[in-house]
Amino acid sequence: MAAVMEGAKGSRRDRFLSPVNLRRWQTFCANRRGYWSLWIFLILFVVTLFAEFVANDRPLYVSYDGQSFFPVFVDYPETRFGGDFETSAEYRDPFVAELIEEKGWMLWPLIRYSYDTVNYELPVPAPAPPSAENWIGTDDQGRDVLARVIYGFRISILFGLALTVFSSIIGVAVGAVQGYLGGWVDLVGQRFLEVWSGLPVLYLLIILASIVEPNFWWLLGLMLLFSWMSLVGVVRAEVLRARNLDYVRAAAALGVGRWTILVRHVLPNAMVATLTFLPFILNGSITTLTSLDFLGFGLPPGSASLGELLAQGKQNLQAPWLGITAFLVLAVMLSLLIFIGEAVRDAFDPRKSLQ
Amino acid sequence: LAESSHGISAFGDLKYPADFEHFEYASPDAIKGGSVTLSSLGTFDNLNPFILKGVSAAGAAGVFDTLMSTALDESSSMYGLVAESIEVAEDGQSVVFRLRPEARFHDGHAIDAEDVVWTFDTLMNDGHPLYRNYYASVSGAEAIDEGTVRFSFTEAGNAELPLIVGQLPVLPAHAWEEKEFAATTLQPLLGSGPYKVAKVDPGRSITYERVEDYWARDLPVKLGHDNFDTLRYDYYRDLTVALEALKAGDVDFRREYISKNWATAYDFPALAEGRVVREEIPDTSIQVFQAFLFNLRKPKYQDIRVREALSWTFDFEWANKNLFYGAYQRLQSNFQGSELAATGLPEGRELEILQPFREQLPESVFEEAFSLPVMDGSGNVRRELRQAIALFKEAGYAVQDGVMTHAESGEAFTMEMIIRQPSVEKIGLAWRKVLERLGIDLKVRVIDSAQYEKRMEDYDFDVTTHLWQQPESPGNEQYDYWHSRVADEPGSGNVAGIKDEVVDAIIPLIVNATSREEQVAATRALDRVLMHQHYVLPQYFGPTYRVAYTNKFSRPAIKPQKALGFNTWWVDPDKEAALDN
Amino acid sequence: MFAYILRRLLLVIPTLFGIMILNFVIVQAAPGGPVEQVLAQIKGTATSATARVSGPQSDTGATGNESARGTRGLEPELIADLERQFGFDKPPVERFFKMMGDYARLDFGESFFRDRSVVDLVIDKLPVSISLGLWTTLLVYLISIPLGIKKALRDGSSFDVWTSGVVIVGYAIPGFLFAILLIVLFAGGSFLDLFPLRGLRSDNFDELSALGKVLDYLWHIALPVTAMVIGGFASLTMLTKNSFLDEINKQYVLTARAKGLSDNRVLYGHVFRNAMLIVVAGFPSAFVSVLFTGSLLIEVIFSLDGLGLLGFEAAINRDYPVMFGTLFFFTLLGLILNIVGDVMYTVIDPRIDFERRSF
Amino acid sequence: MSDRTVDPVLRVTELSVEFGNVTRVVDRVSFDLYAGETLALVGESGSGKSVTALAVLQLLNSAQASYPTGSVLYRGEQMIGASESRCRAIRGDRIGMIFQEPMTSLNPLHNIEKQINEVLFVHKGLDKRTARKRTLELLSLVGLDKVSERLGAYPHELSGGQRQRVMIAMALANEPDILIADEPTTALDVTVQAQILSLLKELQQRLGLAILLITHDLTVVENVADRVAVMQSGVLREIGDTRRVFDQPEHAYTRALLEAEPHGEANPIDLAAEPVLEAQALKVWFAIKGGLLRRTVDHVKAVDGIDLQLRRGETLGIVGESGSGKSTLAQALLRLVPSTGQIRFDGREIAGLDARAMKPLRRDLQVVFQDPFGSLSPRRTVGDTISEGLGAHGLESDQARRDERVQAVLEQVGLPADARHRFPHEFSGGQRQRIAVARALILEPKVIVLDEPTSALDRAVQVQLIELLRDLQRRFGLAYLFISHDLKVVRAMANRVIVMKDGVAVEVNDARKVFEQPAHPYTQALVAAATRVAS
Ligand SMILES: Nc1ncnc2c1ncn2[C@@H]1O[C@H](COP(=O)(O)OP(=O)(O)OP(=O)(O)O)[C@@H](O)[C@H]1O
Ligand SMILES: Nc1ncnc2c1ncn2[C@@H]1O[C@H](COP(=O)(O)OP(=O)(O)OP(=O)(O)O)[C@@H](O)[C@H]1O
Ligand SMILES: [Mg+2]
Ligand SMILES: [Mg+2]
Repeated sequence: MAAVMEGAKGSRRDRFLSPVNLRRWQTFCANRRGYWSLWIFLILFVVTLFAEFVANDRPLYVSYDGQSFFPVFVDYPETRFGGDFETSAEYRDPFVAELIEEKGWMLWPLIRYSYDTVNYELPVPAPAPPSAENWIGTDDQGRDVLARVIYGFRISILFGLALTVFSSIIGVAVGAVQGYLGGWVDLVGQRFLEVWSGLPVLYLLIILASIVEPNFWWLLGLMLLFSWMSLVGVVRAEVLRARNLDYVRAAAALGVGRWTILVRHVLPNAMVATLTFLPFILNGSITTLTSLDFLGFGLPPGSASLGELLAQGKQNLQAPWLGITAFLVLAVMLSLLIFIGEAVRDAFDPRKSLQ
Repeated sequence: LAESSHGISAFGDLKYPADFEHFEYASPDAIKGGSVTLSSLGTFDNLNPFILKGVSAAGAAGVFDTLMSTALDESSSMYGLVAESIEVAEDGQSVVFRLRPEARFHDGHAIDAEDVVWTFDTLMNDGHPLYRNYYASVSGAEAIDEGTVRFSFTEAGNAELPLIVGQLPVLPAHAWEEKEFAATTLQPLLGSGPYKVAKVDPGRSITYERVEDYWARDLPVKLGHDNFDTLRYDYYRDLTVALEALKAGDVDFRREYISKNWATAYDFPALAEGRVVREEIPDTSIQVFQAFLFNLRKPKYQDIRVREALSWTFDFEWANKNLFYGAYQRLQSNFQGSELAATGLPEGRELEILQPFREQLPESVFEEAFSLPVMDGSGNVRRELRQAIALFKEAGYAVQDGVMTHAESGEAFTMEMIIRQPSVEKIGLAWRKVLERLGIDLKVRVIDSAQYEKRMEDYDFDVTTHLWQQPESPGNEQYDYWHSRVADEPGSGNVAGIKDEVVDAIIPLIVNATSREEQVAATRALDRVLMHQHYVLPQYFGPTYRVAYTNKFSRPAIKPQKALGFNTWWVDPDKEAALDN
Repeated sequence: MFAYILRRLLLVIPTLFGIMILNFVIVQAAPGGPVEQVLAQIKGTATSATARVSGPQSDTGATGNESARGTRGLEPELIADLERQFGFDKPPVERFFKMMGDYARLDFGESFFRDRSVVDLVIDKLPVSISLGLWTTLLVYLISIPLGIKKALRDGSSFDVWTSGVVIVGYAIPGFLFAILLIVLFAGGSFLDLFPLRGLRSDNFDELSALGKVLDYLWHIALPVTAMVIGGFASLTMLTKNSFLDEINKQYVLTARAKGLSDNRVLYGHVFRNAMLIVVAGFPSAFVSVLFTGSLLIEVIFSLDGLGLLGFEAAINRDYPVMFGTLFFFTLLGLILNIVGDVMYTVIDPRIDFERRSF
Repeated sequence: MSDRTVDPVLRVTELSVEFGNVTRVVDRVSFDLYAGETLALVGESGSGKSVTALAVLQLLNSAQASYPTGSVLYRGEQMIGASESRCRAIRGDRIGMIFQEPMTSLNPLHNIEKQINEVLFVHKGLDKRTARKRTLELLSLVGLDKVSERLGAYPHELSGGQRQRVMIAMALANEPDILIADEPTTALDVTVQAQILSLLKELQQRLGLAILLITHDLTVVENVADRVAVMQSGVLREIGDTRRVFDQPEHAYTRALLEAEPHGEANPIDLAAEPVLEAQALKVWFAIKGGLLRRTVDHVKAVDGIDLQLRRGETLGIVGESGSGKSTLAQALLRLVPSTGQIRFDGREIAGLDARAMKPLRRDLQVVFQDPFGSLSPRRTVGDTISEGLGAHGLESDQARRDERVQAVLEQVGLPADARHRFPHEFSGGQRQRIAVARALILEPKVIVLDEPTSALDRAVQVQLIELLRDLQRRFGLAYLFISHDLKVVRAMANRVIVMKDGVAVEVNDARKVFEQPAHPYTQALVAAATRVAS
């Protein structure tokens, strides 16, 4: 009986994490840098994911006249609180604030600015330096930099992650197939790639911008059309090499299907390169978004974006907090990702997973 | 035949008599000498500024003399330069210039009538298309004799035509015999002007040197002008870097167009030590009129109440204070900074012009001086928004579910602003924030200039920012700016698509004015109508020239009224010597 | 292999054709063409291609060069005239085949706006691009690879940590911001005025001695190249490190060590070639991209006229001949380098072939 | 021969090695090695022989391995903890090492010349020409043919035996004081083996070379070793003069080791059984590329027209000169290298089948590669590798059942069950070989091609494996294509034997006939050499 229990327990844990994966996880954790980076990154990611609750120009909760309001979720017209306008209330407006405070109270998020909230009460012309009100200052339109960074980080990371995930999947798949099959598939595929990469991205952007207002999804789609190509070459090279290795032949002799061989035996060789590139691809996606903003083909003006912050940093050398903030955000993000990437690499290195 | 004169103005009222010695704003005591470096943005690959191709070098026009020279302290007067005198035919169908016998090209060749004719023909045929447009009403030029040339016009009585002909540069026909005019060149061109090209480093810099024996050097129109021995333009690609060049002492003179830089970037050692001077010089010329422009072809903008309501939403004062360091002033007129601008209530001739149209005009034209809403700069515009909402209500709009909606059609009121200059983005976005509170979604789109041009030509836009450079002496261009007959022609200057009978009726009065007074009255009437109709929403202007320069210049006591007049400045040897120590 | 190379060379032609045709179609579809560009110029509403990059020139829309009477509407004949001038009176298909015909005769045409042949323009810009591209690529490779190897050897050590930090920070610094910073610090008038602000050589370059010329050249490219390389180390260093880590435990490395080889000899003589397949084979294309696209902002900031700027301006200004011409050059070069890259694979690793594999 | 009164050239005392601070794989091993003597290190597979050898040269990965006790003195100089530069000066110059797995031990991207030259450059500072001359000389000394042509060859273009000889040449290049030879002759046919052994002898006499010979081949030990050390589970069980150890083994393990001997006869075959694998006129030619554009200039005719037939329940032995095309033939039969000619499996023509059509057949046609290390994915655990075939053929979808089968087969080949969670590099050569066998066995195929499956196994395991194979054959009628240099093993397994030389079959006959009345001169030489070695 006890033995059965024992077995059941063992297998459940096995199912959760096989001994190998357990060892991989331990190796991952053994790389302290990577481990902590993962945590920090996750925290930042989750916090920014809920940016609306951290930085917003609407209170989280309003108690007015004995009733409860949740402005973060619902647009209440100003008239609801006895104001003039039938449009969504501007809670930062002293007039509105007074109206509400007369008959109730408001619970504000930590930062009382959203990415596009203008601080109308700046003591100096924008960009205003860091102060108690705007912790890392405002940009050149009087908007709170911290709030913009939080939202910008979110949009950048989401954009970057989406682009990286999709383009890596496509890129790795295409590179692997071409390298593995070789012959005409490779020859024609590569030519297709060359033609494809020759497309005038700038013009496509211009055309896109003339048809629709470019938004997150449009840009993601358009960038995806091209970004996947960056991994193809690397993966193809590794696969071209790895397909000649003995153990690939051995797997073939076992009767393992060619695609399974590709995935299980050949691709892991390309993994090092891929893993190394991933943080850079992610950062590259963010920079792409940045440079699009820079050239005016990016997100609609006014959107929270790190790119805009960078551009402002350049144009406002007298306001170093702009450039420094943008730089720090990028540097931190990149470092975290690279450290995580290294730890993942370690985890999958059989020779590392010993201790 | 009309009598010949040493100068010409649209209405014949010349400030300087035939025997004047020099322009008031130029000093005969100016010292010739010194070398000056200026910065220029971009690049160049061409020394011929008259053709379409290539990017011509800064200052390239200084190598050539024009028939006449513009007086910078009168509204529309020109005095003979290459031409000794000018004579407008009685019927107004032609004009005759008599050339100065002493006029010389740099190679010593005399400038003769053939050169003028050749220049005109060449510019019209091979020159930049701009000339064909500009001289569209000039039917031809002919040499009467060696020193006399006549231009004929396709229309009579247009006082502007002799003036624009007077702006014609004169090029040496003999130097062009072997060369193709329309091709770009980096070979210095032969001219007759105060400067000639000394050194070219394509795309990077160009250096001019003063022509020592310049034939016109002592002419009244040139006396005290063009004093620097060498004038060099260095090209920079980036503005920030160009500013650094001033700081590093690589550049001698710079005009600042960005208030933020003016307020924050000018605290470098050279300035503190007094080696560089930073100065604001009042700009007394007519201002570029810059305004948000609504596409009146769209029904939603045809209601004056809507347009007026929108003017209550643009918080210039806050923007000026917080975005521009308070550097700017609100434009109140199409002709800001000039007597042509309508002020107060209409009176006299202006009232007379407007009176017949009382029915078609808003009452405010006669009852109120035009003014734009002035906000307190706090960003709190509740009062103004109430006004705006009231107007929108009148116009049949109401806020539904937080969106400004037309009560009848149920259509949401949204706006899309296309802009080509990134600089406008900021105020567009600030405006957007205010409009949001009215339930109006303003989309701001920045697009490249070819696309912008295409959309403007097709009038495929909603709101944009447009600039009008109004001349000191308005004329024919007013048809193109405002007249209903061009409103639907693709690519016209009436971008807004104004179709206003009153405007249509006033424009001929301006064009055909026979005196400055009449011109001023009619123009004011036009200005007043345009402003009160809220066809456009004026933005702002900078009332000063912001300049910073090496502390080695002196300048005449009197500044030209219509320009900064840098070419009347000179390098003061004493100051320059002081710099070196 | 010979057959393979031949096949590849032959395939260059249809590939190029495909690229050109696709580009042609897309460019036709974009709103606004050269005619509009000229019109904007005539009206004085044209904004410079690099306006966004170099920052607004003015708070107001005005920059003081509006022509007083230029803003009037344009006659339709003028537009028709312009269209004729640019060849737009002919149908697109005809234009395309004419262009391809010209290209086949190695005639790349003339710029719409610049009155220079495309070839001349490209040749003009080459020194800048090659200077930046070559030095950047060289520096990056020469520093990153040894650094990456060293990091692999000392994986996990404090050396590894701080060098990672440095290269990552370098990567995260936006090149253009760094460039501006360099200018302000080392070339402006506020701090140190040690380096020139712009260009590739001094005015008096021709009068300098040979050594003087070299020094002058180095003096000029110091800042731009610094700004360009700063971000280039990270990916290559990390790639090198990780590939080495992967390879360094293999059996043949043990053999090499058993031979008594020095560490460097083991690393550079044995592991390098195995680990560096991607890095080495990627070199040509990395070079091309640095050459042609990587440096737009740096070119703008240091007022250097290179190919990146040329291509970008041509695209924004709708200077089609220059656009297609440069596109043609770049793709041709890219295609050839791709072939070189593939051949390099087989040189580096003789086991590699490109044949079909049936398992 | 050796003078044991002087100090030993190598003195190992109380040496222990641990991996990851937990597994002690070498435990307090001590031995001396004197100039001019041969010390044979024998013992069960996985007993720590190779690790000991690596420890002597300080080649174990310091991040993973540690030395809790002991010292290694080379001519009185402590090697453990010695500076890298000191170790380097000794390695390759004073102490040469032949690695156990020649197939994976050569740099795949360097040609032969470069790899051998390098040792000469580094320690002797030879110039290119002299180095080349010496390399050529070395290669012919180790019995490689067409030496000058082979200089430019890359390892993957060589057969297992050829690579092994390259390794030997490399180790001997600088005429070291000590040669550590870890299974130096496993991939060599008997004639070449004899040649190599006499070469070593000769060197020993001429230069006083001391040899630490690690091998499973007790015949060789008996013939060449002065002393024998026996290891088991990381412990040195016994050390003594060869004769003494062989005649009066002290330790029980030694006795067991010596007694184990492949014996018995091949299973009788049913002559009426239908052939499962047939080949006709099978040819594999490798192109030789030359010139700048790498055009084909000539061919290596690795397999040049072979006919063979393998019946159900039969074992077909393939013996032959190293480099004669045995492995290539095996791969061609498995359709792993492109070949011409016909191959029929189970009555079906398979020469033209594509990968998809081949797949179901592969379940019944399995292989054990000559190079077990190379044939195992380094990033996959042994368990994954072994069970992969099950997954590929959809045999055991239940995870737990699959795991059980893996454990069972591991046990059959004599490996512990927990081996399945480890990675290939954590095993000894013989263990890896057994993993490769396990991978083939788990599918219960009809035919297994075994390319040197026992070369790295100690006698006891060898016997166990052979018993296992024979047992399976008896029970399930398996057919084996058995490639080996070890004629004893062939004899114990094969019904018929093909003798290959230069890509062709010089003799095909019943096993007994081949061994007792060899017809072809090459076979005669081979058998003669084998008996000579044995006596
Ligand atoms: N890197 C490693 N990590 C963990 N264990 C290892 C490692 N290398 C070897 N071992 C273990 O050490 C033991 C001794 O290995 P070694 O290679 O010395 O055996 P061997 O005596 O040479 O056997 P064989 O005759 O099979 O080659 C084996 O049980 C093996 O599993
Ligand atoms: N890819 C290749 N390119 C060129 N020649 C090759 C290639 N593979 C093998 N050869 C040559 O083919 C011949 C046969 O090699 P094979 O591996 O079949 O020999 P073998 O009989 O298995 O020898 P061993 O007993 O040493 O393993 C050898 O001479 C080898 O050099
Ligand atoms: Mg071993
Ligand atoms: Mg073999």
